[in-house]
Amino acid sequence: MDPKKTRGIRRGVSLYSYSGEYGVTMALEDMFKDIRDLGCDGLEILANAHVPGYPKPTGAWVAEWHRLIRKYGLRPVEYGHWIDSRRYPGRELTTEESVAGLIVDIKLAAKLGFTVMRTKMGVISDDLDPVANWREIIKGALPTAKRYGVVMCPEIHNPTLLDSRMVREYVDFIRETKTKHFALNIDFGVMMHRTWRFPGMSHDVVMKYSPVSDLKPLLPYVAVCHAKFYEVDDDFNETYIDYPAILELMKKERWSGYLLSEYEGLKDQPGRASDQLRRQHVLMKRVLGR
Amino acid sequence: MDPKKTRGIRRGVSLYSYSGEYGVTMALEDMFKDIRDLGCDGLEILANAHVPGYPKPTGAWVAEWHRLIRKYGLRPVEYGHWIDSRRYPGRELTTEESVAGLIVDIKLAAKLGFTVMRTKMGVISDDLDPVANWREIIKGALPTAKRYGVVMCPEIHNPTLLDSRMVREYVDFIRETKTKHFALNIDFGVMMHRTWRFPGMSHDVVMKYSPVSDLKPLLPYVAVCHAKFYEVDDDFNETYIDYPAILELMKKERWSGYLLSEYEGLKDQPGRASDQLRRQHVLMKRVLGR
Amino acid sequence: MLDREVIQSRGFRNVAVNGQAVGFEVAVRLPYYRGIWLSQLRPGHLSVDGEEIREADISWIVNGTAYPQKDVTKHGDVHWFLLDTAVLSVKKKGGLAQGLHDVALDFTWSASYMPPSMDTGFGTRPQKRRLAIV
Amino acid sequence: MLDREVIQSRGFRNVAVNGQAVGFEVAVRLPYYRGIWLSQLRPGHLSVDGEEIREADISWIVNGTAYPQKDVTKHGDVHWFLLDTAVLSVKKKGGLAQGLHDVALDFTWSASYMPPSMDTGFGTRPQKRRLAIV
Ligand SMILES: [Mn+2]
Ligand SMILES: [Mn+2]
Repeated sequence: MDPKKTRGIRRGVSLYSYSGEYGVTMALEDMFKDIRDLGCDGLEILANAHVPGYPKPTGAWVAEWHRLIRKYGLRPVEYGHWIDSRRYPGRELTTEESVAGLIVDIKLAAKLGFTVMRTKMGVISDDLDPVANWREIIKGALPTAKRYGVVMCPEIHNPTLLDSRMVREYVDFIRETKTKHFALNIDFGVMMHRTWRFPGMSHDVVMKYSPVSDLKPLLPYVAVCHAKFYEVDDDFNETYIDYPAILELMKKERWSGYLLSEYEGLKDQPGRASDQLRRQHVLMKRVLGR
Repeated sequence: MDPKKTRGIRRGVSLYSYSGEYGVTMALEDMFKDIRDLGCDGLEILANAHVPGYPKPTGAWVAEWHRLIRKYGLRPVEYGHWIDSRRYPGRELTTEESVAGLIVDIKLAAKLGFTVMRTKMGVISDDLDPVANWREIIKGALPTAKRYGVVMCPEIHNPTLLDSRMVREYVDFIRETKTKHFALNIDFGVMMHRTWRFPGMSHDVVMKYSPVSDLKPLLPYVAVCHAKFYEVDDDFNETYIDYPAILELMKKERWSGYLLSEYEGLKDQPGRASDQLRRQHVLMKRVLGR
Repeated sequence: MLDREVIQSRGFRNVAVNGQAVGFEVAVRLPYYRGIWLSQLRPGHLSVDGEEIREADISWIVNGTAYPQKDVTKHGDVHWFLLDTAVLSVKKKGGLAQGLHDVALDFTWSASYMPPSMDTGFGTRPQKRRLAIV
Repeated sequence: MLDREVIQSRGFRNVAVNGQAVGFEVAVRLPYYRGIWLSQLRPGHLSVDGEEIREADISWIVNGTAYPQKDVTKHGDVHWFLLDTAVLSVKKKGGLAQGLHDVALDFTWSASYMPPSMDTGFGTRPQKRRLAIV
């Protein structure tokens, strides 16, 4: 299943949302039950958080994975993983090492039924510029991505802006290579118009953000979105991100694919992530109509 | 294994201790790990809390049970269960119904490897007098208990006193029938010299208690004990029950069997039961020498 | 794992037949330390947004089977295991509106090992939770 | 499930060889949202009852294998899975006395997706817990 071929905008959840509960008050199956209860089917995992034995899970675990996916009627959408370029102190991973790790992840993603990968690359600047050899790394893995039917996506995350050199370079790469196996993951946090104050922080960090309209020209290159959110109030408004504006634009542009909820608010109070996810899905359903 | 034949006084834990955590922050295997970490092996379960599908668990679950028991080197000691005499509103269970239920539990206890049963009978008075037909019920189940190698035990629990008509009647029954399949479970709470104030209670309930010396004549009839406790302080003193006096008496009398910890203090703070159990086992090890 | 609260977040949803909402469900856990026979259960009151639900409209789903609330005490052979939720299934034309609702309920159960005067002394605390119908 | 605290209650114990205590162990969880390669780990300080433990006496046990603390950054092929505890295994003649001890420790790890200036910005909070050796 290529999410870009799935008609319309669909809802899902990144298990990242439960990171304050996972292993402490929730196991994998609890999160699956929660997602099913939202009336959606899209799923993102973080490979090295949710696959025991990563990067080589046992066959028994893989079978159990598929049993649970079927049992709860879920669809593995996005496989979150990292190329840890600073894996060893004092030197950067070589292109060959990076490609080798990426290929391991591509095969594992496909084995678990995923079609999109959130390929987090190493960063070399405060502006989140990726490693200088990112093109070589991605090119080295494209044949494998094609063979296994997955799309690798860098994540466009704040403080990066939608209208920026970095994003233009990713788009240029897609155009030049004409590949269908590299695309964008847009994290809605790039359009956060009010700054979230992390608990314990004494003052707001002022962050630049992109107007929603800057999303429009990128949509043809977007395979999946992180529906980042912090706090949905009792009237189903997200306090930091203008969901109606974003979703109306995506509807109008007839974008197709999954919005994967990424709860980034307070995480240490059991039950809060689940409640906030329910509220956010009410908000999304109201705009999307389903 | 007949615990009465196990040499000396041994330590163990009733899973009741974790009832504020079980299903919320701890699963069965977590409790097993905790107990193993105390350096002891004795285990009590509550059948209708810890056996999924009770009273008819699947064969797969029973196999998993034995795998976990082996993995953590535990010994199933006591199977806690109830004869719910008021199972139906408006009438008491008949002797036949009670015996039938008891036989189901005896077989399940034996299947899971238990040798002692904490057989909680229905109560008909504020003094905790058991149902009038308790002798008939127990007699009806004795042949099955013998066949399956288990000892049924009523629990002597506060406000019952050790030196009381009720306890004398149980002892008389054991003597008269000469059975090895009915004995006593003494809950140390009967010797609680200070009254525990449940959270939310505005005043102490004044309760009578037994002097430790009253335990001595009963010891030959005691198959197992509930090492009830509420709060062990930083100096390893139990605030409500005189552990050194009780354990020194039992050592002196050369009692053999398991002391199963039953934590009855504050349960809604994650980690507190585990910490209190560790402290109580320090306290017991110091007196018992192991 | 289960929510510590008696009223569970998961399982609060409308029930549809042929696309039409005919009621809603809310799941509860047993705030006790062991399971019970269904006949030990003593249902109390259930209200949503302050509106009391009639007993005739409530069924309890235990182990996948629905029992009308008025009949639960007849089922001495059905065991509600401690780690399983029971689902209160409520008949209500159109279900509940999408959005937040205040759910309140209480129930007790018989404990034969307590003196008869304290038979249903457990679980009398009213339970309340604000939950979203998605 | 794991304790929410980084320092786990389970696993705090003396280690004996031929009946003689030769050290102790304390288990920690990774206060992060994903697992790490052992080479990403940056061990900090470990003290018991205010007494600092020398690095040479500490090994980290991950997936059942012990790695001397000074060597952890060499092991880029060993993965510390998020739900597994790592055990700090400490050489100490006679182990720790039975009773309560104040354990304090900290560690960080490299996160390549953060700017290099924030590479080890996670996990810098010191962890403390009072635990009993049984
Ligand atoms: Mn994101
Ligand atoms: Mn007891």
